[in-house]
Amino acid sequence: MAEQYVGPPYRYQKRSTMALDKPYLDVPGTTVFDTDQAAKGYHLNQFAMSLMRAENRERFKADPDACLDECPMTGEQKQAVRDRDFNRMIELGGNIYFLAKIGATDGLDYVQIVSSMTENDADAHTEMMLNGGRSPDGNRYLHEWQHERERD
Amino acid sequence: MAEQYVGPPYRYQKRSTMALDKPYLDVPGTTVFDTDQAAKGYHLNQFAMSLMRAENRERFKADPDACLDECPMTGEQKQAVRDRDFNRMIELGGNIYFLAKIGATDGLDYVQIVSSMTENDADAHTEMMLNGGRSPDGNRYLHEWQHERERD
Amino acid sequence: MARITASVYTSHVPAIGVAMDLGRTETPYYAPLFAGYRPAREWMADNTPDVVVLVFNDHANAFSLEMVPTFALGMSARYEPADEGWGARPVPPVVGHPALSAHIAHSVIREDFDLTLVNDMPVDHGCTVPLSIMFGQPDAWPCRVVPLVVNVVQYPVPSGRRCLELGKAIRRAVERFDEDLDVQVWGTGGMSHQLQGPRAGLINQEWDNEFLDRMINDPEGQAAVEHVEYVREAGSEGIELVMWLVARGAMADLAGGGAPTEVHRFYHVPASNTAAGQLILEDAPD
Amino acid sequence: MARITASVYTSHVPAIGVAMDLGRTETPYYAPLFAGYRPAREWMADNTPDVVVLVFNDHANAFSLEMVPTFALGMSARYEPADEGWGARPVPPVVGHPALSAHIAHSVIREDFDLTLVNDMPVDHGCTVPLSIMFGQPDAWPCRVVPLVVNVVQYPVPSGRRCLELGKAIRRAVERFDEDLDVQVWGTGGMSHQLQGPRAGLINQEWDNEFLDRMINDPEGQAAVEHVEYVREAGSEGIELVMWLVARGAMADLAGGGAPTEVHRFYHVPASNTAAGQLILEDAPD
Ligand SMILES: [Fe+3]
Ligand SMILES: [Fe+3]
Repeated sequence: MAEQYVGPPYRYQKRSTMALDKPYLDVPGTTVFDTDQAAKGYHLNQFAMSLMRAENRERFKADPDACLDECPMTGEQKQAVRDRDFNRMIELGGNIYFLAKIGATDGLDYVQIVSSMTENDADAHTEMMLNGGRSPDGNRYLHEWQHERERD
Repeated sequence: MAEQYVGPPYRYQKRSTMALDKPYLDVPGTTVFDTDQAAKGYHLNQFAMSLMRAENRERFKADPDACLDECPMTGEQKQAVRDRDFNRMIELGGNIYFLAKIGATDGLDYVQIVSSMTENDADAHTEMMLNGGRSPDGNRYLHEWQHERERD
Repeated sequence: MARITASVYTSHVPAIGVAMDLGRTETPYYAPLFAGYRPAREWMADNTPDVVVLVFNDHANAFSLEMVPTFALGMSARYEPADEGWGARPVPPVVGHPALSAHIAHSVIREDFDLTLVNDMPVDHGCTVPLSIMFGQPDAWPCRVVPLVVNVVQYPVPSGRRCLELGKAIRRAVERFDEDLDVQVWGTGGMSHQLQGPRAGLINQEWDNEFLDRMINDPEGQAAVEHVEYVREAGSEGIELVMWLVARGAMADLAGGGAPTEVHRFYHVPASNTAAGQLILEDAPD
Repeated sequence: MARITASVYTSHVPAIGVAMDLGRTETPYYAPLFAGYRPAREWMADNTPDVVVLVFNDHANAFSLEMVPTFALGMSARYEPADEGWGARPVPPVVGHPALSAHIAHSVIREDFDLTLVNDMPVDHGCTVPLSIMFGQPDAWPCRVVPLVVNVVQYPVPSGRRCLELGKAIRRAVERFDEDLDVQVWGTGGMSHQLQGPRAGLINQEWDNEFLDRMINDPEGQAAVEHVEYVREAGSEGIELVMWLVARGAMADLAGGGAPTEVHRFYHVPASNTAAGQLILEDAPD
């Protein structure tokens, strides 16, 4: 099974289910970090985690390409890191808690990192949160987002 | 509870039981590596495990004191390592699988390491093993060894 | 003998720690949140335990992807605050209780919980932010901590039922511990939040409040709820709420005793990307 | 669908690997041991599985004292032989089956086994010596391996009962796996041996042979035996035998099916400090 859909604001592709029962695949705009994603993103996440050390953060800021070249990530993963495209990193097996250390290295906080994956910038995201956050209504099932696409 | 007894061939002291149920404390000539021993022997064992790396083995052979001084072991533990006194290392929280790497660094095999803790040298130990090993009879309970001591 | 005196439940949002560390608790954004926490701190000042069994998840700080333990119990005398990428929080080290850790390990592994025992680890905001929320900014934390780290990051994660049962086993272990100690169990994380993907920012106030209700009145029912409901209704990181069930499992009513007393309940949106919840349940007297 | 075809039980003494690696299998010391292994190798040549779930313990090679998992499942595509202090064994890398690993992880964690999932680890003699014993010295191992690492080193260790139940859960997981695979479960370690202290060298032939009998006829009874009996009767490292119960738990008779067929049984003293045992049980046909 390979399902494709477009949800705001990113083009987004679901993985095949393989042998595992994955009821969480029909939640829109959401990638559950499971063993398949962990296998895919192992080196990406381990790289991100290396940025826990101040000296590694300094090195990565000074020479990002040198750091990325040392790491056995895929070319796509490296490009997503260079682009700071967190949605793409997550698609490629990243997990937000690991990836947040890339944002931390840039001096970003969680609101800035998280909002970059949505239709909002950080200010609009903060405003949305102050107004009670994103409603679950219309955001529970894939088909709700697919309908939205069809209406567009 | 602090029990003391002497079994062949080493003077040997049992630990207090603390709050845990430790039925294995009444097996003679035997130290079960439990969480208390692990806490006591943490740095000793981690040091021994560092000898998995060939370069660490070379360094330890070249300058044992420098290696030991870097490690936050107790002075007693360091002395036991210097003495290659495996019974003493085990008493101080070592576990045989970790400690074996100290023996490996010296080029010893398991028979040589293990026999050094007994009344036998390696040849006599091998002979005992060829003859069926140490019998469990008389070696199951502390009191069996204490009686033996009293007979001496 | 040791005894369970209360369970405490709280979100552990890193931004809450940052607000305290940077002195921003009285800003318009944070003042309502910290006002809501005040009764909990006052209660805690009068009810400081000797030890907290603090249930939280690691956020890629103590554990890398090399090894992912379902349940990891800290065995150490001391745990340092982790540098999570922004520098370590300026909070005191966490002082452990190795003897109680060892006792819990022996007791619950004998009851078929397959713990990973951790002899050395740093602790991240999952552990230090709840301490800051409950104790403020002392020079040293006023109690010891036994950290229990639950995997809610890499699926498969443990079921709500399994978490509740582990809490019951922890109660049995504590009650057999041979030292006169007041012990609280804290369940942390949540409430609804999603930190990733185009759906990030999801908050479900209705679901969160029903969860709070069920934590008080129907923990066994809540334990039957599947992970996918947490993800769908409370956001991908809302799954952290299963950790509250460990603390709830340690209450007397689930061991045939009386119902706990609700001494505090608070809910606030937002704290950064997250809905912040708080609950204190005092254990029924013997 | 995948199916369990047999369970295999064997000691994993490092010296047996050394004897093979150094070409000493025909010396007077080792010839009787390897003669005894011959029927097992012949059976295996005709019954090579697609995957072995290989149950063993790590001996301070993959896991340091930092983290001690009760049950750790390897999730990787490849596992390198460890350098245990004497240099790495000159044997092929172990090829994993990540999809089956992931399936087992999801299945047994859902059944309340609190696994630690390991995405990267070397494998020591506990894993490679059984492969050498059963397959000789090929350029590549003839099947894939899912390593299951059991803590039998730092107490508390899991009970025999828990190990047996894990084996049952692994059978259920394998039978639900959506690929046509023959799977064997191997339980390794033991038999009686003690590698430390003045009592080192203990061998209990009577107890070992009764253990072999009970592995065939009364695994549920054997699962009730306490750790201290293993230590007292079979030596401190004899506790490794609890791992045989994981393999035994995967047989059909414990899931309501027919009794397994004993195709091979062998016992020999000594191999280095250890009593070497071997057993092969074919699963009952459906
Ligand atoms: Fe969290
Ligand atoms: Fe072994």
